Amino acid sequence: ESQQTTTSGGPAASAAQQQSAGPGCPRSRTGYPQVDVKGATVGFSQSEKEANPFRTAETQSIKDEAAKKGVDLLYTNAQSDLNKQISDIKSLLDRGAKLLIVAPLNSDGLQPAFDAAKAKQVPVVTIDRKVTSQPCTDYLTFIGSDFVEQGKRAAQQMIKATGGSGKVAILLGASGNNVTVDRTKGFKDGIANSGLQVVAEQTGEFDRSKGQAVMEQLIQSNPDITAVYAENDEMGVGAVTALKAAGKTPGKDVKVVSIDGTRNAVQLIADGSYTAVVESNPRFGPLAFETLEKFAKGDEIPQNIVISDDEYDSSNAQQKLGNAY
Amino acid sequence: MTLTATRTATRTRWLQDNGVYVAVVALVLFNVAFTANFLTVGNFRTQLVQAAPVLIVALGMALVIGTEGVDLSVGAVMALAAAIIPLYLGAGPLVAIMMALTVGLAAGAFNGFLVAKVGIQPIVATLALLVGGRGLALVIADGRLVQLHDPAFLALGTDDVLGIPISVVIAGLLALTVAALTNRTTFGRQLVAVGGNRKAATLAGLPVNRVLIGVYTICGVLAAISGVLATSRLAASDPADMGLLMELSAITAVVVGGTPLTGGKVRVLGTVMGVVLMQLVRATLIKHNLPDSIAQMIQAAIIVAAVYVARERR
Amino acid sequence: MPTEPVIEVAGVTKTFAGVKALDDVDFTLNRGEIHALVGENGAGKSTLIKVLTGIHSPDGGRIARNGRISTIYQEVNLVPLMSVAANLFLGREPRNRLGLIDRTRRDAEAKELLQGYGITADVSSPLGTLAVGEQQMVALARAVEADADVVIMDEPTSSLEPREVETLLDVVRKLHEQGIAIIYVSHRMDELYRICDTVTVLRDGVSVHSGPLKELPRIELVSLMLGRSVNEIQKHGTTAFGEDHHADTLPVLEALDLTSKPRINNIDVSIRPGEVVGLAGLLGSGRTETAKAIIGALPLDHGTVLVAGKPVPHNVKAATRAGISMLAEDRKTEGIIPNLSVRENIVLAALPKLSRFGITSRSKQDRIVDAFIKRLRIKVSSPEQKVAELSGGNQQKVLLARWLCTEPKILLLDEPTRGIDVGAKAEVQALIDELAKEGLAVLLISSELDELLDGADRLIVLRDGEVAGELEGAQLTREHVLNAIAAEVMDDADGNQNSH
Amino acid sequence: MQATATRTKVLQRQGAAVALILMVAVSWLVFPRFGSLDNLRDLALQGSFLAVIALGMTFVIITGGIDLSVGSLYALGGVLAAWGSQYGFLVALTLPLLVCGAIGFVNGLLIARTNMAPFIVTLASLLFARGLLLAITDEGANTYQIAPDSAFVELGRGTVFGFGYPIFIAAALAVLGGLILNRTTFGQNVFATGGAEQSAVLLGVPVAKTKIGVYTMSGTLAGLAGALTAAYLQSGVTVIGVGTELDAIAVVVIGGTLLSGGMGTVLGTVIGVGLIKVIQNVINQIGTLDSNYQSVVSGVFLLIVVVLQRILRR
Ligand SMILES: Nc1ncnc2c1ncn2[C@@H]1O[C@H](COP(=O)(O)OP(=O)(O)OP(=O)(O)O)[C@@H](O)[C@H]1O
Ligand SMILES: Nc1ncnc2c1ncn2[C@@H]1O[C@H](COP(=O)(O)OP(=O)(O)OP(=O)(O)O)[C@@H](O)[C@H]1O
Ligand SMILES: [Mg+2]
Ligand SMILES: [Mg+2]
Repeated sequence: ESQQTTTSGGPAASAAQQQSAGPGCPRSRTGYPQVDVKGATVGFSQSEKEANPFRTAETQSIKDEAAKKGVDLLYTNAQSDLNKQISDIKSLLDRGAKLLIVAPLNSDGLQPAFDAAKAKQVPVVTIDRKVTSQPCTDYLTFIGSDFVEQGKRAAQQMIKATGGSGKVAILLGASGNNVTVDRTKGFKDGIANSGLQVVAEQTGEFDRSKGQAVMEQLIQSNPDITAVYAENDEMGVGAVTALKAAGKTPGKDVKVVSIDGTRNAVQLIADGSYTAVVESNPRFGPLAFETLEKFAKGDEIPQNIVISDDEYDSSNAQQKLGNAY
Repeated sequence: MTLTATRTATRTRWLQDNGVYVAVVALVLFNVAFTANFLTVGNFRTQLVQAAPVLIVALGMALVIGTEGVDLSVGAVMALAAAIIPLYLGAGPLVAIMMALTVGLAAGAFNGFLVAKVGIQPIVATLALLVGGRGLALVIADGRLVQLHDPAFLALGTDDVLGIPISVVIAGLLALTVAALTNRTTFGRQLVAVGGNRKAATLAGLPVNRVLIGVYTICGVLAAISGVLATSRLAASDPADMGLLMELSAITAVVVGGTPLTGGKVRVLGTVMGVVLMQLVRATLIKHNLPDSIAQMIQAAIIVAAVYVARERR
Repeated sequence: MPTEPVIEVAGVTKTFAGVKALDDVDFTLNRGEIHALVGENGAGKSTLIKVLTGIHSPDGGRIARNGRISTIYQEVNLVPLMSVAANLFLGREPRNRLGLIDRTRRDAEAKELLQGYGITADVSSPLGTLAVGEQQMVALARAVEADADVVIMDEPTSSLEPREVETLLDVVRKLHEQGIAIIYVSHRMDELYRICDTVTVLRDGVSVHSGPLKELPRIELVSLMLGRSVNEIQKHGTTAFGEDHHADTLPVLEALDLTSKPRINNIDVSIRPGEVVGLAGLLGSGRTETAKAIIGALPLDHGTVLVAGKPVPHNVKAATRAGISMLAEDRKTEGIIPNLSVRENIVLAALPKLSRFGITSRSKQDRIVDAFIKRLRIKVSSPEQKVAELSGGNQQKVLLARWLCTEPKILLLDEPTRGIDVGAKAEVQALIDELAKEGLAVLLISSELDELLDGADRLIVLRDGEVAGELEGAQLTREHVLNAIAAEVMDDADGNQNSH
Repeated sequence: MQATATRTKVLQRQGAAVALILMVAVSWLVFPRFGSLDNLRDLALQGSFLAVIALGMTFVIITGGIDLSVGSLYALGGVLAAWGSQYGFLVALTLPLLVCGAIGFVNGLLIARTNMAPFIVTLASLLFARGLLLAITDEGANTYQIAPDSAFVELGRGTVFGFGYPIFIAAALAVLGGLILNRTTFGQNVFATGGAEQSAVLLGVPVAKTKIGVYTMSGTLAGLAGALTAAYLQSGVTVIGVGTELDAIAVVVIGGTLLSGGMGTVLGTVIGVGLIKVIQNVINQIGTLDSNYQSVVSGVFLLIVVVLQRILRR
């Protein structure tokens, strides 16, 4: 597959080779009208403020691709408020969106919005976060990473770096968030048969300063920690700051692995004070619009389009730095 | 009988005044006994460094609360300060810091103006800045976290003076200043009088508006200082998360420290201890690796217990 | 007369943080009697009442109540933001068939009821918009209508003017005729002698005398209250004011054409150094407003205030700096800072003077505070005592001290002796005299005619926010003043009496 | 003159209503989509959840208190309803009311009987309720789903003329709340408690009971709002309700209820909800606004409304 790059740098998300089997979804089964992407009114509902690199890159990618495809893009931002996202989606429909791309705030709770789209026969592509509703009926398909898989890959990186033994501290994401749940599960499953032992798991709320503060406490109470798994890069970077301040050498005495692929974290790998980062690619624009085009043509759309995420470690961080966001 | 009654009364009174100190001592003892590696220099250092920014905000908050007000915008002001830093860091850390403090001063003066001159109730007046301020910070920073590299600026967050972290020294000096301000200056006594009975203070010819604007301005500047220190410690300007929910932490610390929300009284040492107590609680919960759910419930219980002991009897 | 007790108190003790407010007090109230409860400020009268009504629980002793008690507390205790009618019927509102409050009926009944007390205000407006005296009448109406066996009145007349006092005394007599027992607290001797049957005297929390009132000469009653022998108490008139003051210089204060519609209109006031000018008028005639206008606490439509010929900007700070001070009428809400100590309350207005570069000087403060506590004889356990713990009279003295600290040229006194016991009152009055002699210009507002007549050198009479006349010298008699104060109103009252 | 006076009075008391009418009129003219039936239906539905919470907050604020726990209780109520829905409609509806009502009751008890500040007590229950929520969802890992065809979902999703049931429930509660506030003894006690607490005690008002009553009511209503939301979303979402307490306080105050207590109306609160939701909707109608600017605009709007109100009241 040819690699598309976006203006926000780095390769766009591409579908992984291995896709989970399952019945595809042709337009004929939905009975939805054919809408040509070019010139169509497309709604994009973003879930959170573009205050973190992931969201910035995600929105940018959708906007860029929309411009490229010549669509009329309507955009809303739910400001982390679930009820607002439902309203947003309804208002997008009301304003004439014929196709929808949604970055769900949460896996659950968007049913009323999907029902409204269904009533207007508007296909919905959800990106980055999978929802619990029915694909093909409630929404068309999900494009995004497999968070459990990301956790597992982080575990593999960790095992590789530590030789499979040592004491790990986990910096959890925000409580109640299903990304946190999945990345924790994947990681714990991944280290289950190794000699790695989880000595602490505390939430850093996906926030750099909280990650730093929690890490500072953990270093004091568990001076023998040899590895840190952070469920996003921000907390990982915070942990690095804390480790350095405590006189440790992150990347050496304490291995740090996290998930995302932000520029700051990848730079730290290149600098030698970070172990590895499992990517979570936010550049969904090209794939999302491509999927909508295929749908219009009448192709079968798979239930899930899991994207292939990259990995950064000391071997490739320097040359792939441009891919980080 | 009367004697025992008086003795009990004296004892409750004492506990009421000193409850927060007792709680801090109790928690320290608990940690010494049950927390691994608690009695180390590094650990105390960590607790102080983490408590410093909260303390600085809480000092300003205590003054505002003394005037029977409250400032919900402190977290947003911290974010504004954080957003300003990278814009001016090119011109040197001193310029950047001065600019950040100026913004805090302006934000505080604006709050004070709304409360004193327009006559809007403090919660609402500062709520507007809480809602809008962080947005403004994000607009200024174009919504981005910016990694900082200026070594002089970062030294603020990492270096020591006489073996004590700079931020802790600054927080300590500010605490002393605020204590002197409240107890030893005209402004401080007027502040407490305004909080105790604003109508009477007005009729007594006190410069009520000036005092109110002054207090909110001080609170704004202190929040900005805290934002600057937290930013340098983080080695990044992060307006999205800087100072999030700081208003609640600061108010909690002030009230737990024995300053009543009804105004007319400011306890500076109590506030310091309130901050230390809440810091120790958080540290204890993390060090014992309690899940978030239990941790939040325990914090709730400790807040209630501390305030229950220090409450004013009818 | 049957002497069946409705309230019996034996050996009651109540202590507040070290202060013994009541010490082994016995007290009996018989059915149908009007019982005067007297004593100096802080003697424990209000505390005894609160113990009787169950607001405070005593530390020791026995209380037997035999019937329903209804109370009018010392400070007006109603809810200012609620309507007059809602206040009147709070807790026993008339209801419609659905069990909901019938507001139309409530308002109608309230209106009718209050007319009996001479109040014609709109019953659906917030109580707070009424003058203090009117509020007190509403409180009275509420207490009386509550179907009680005992009515307790704690200084009910302290904020009433003469005409309203008469209305109140009429109500008391009516209750008496219905066989209701009454406890009546007042510092006004003549009222007590006019209506009360028996008296109990409290001094420092101890009951020092209980018995029939008529047989007790006034001078003896006062000596019991103060705890000094009869001989010791100098015989003086109803007030402690001395001679007129000599004031022949130019006015130090000139307030011209003060107008703040609709409260006050074209009011002129001028006072010379050493002169005491009285402001007379009915409740709501605009006396407080006038004083507030002078000190700059009331927004003006127009008008100027000159101190020593120089115009003063219209705000409290500027006025204070120019040498004007005002003792507010309502010391609880506009006077004391309850959380602060006596010392801090006294030095409050003078703080800038007692500081250097904004840093306060404790020794300077202590010196001045000690001096004033001695001079005004303020009863405190220490200057560091919380002012909220003082009795009303002592709080008033603290406020006076606050103003005297600032060494003002002009002193505006709004009801300076309200709710103050005879001893303290005499002291305050003597103090006003003394201050005037020292050259202060004093504006004295009082609802007590005697106080005005004796104390003031000149009287400005207000009616409906306008100057209705100025009286001086020989004109300063009861008749003249009453005529000027309330010409029409008195006519009205006469008319009413005729139709009885 | 009389007429002018009356007119100013109406304007003063209905400042929020006037603002709302203006906002709606302008939006209608400027944004063609604003007036569409679909948009209005959604506006009303979104407003109804907040209105239910704000109704309880209105009572609390009139007593001179504040309830910061409603956001957490809202989320907790939703989770409990979703969990309870497996045992049928009745459990799904009553469980959140009982649990959240009980937490509200404890709030009231602590505030009324121990003289602790409402701000701090309810801040503690904000933490407690969040902790409890995390505890019953396995630290947020479990989201309970509600069967799409259950009667309980109908409660949230059913419509009359396209208008959702929650709208009618909120409207009915608002009417009931208005009656309770103005036409019952409890309502009068609420006003008296907030207007002058000391006096209210002397007037024989059961102040403590009244306070316990309003906090229980506030908790229960927050739980109900959560249950309705869960029914609407078909699941007990754990991440909702953060900051909802501030929204509720804002709408109550915008509606003209005095934060210092003693005065307020239910209608005002409903209008306040309308204003906030219309502002949010208009921001969406503009469409192109950068997400960071959105909160700036909200903050500025909030400021304009409260300043206008303040100026009108003079
Ligand atoms: N709540 C309180 N806390 C502390 N001390 C109090 C309290 N209430 C009253 N006291 C003290 O108890 C004593 C008696 O006060 P009380 O109010 O009963 O006097 P009083 O006779 O009614 O005086 P006044 O004529 O001024 O109203 C005073 O010394 C007063 O300072
Ligand atoms: N805050 C207020 N709002 C509306 N009207 C008021 C207010 N304060 C006073 N008034 C009215 O203004 C008029 C003048 O009141 P003021 O208190 O000046 O009377 P006064 O002569 O000083 O009587 P008092 O003996 O009560 O001091 C009265 O009719 C009163 O009802
Ligand atoms: Mg008394
Ligand atoms: Mg007056």
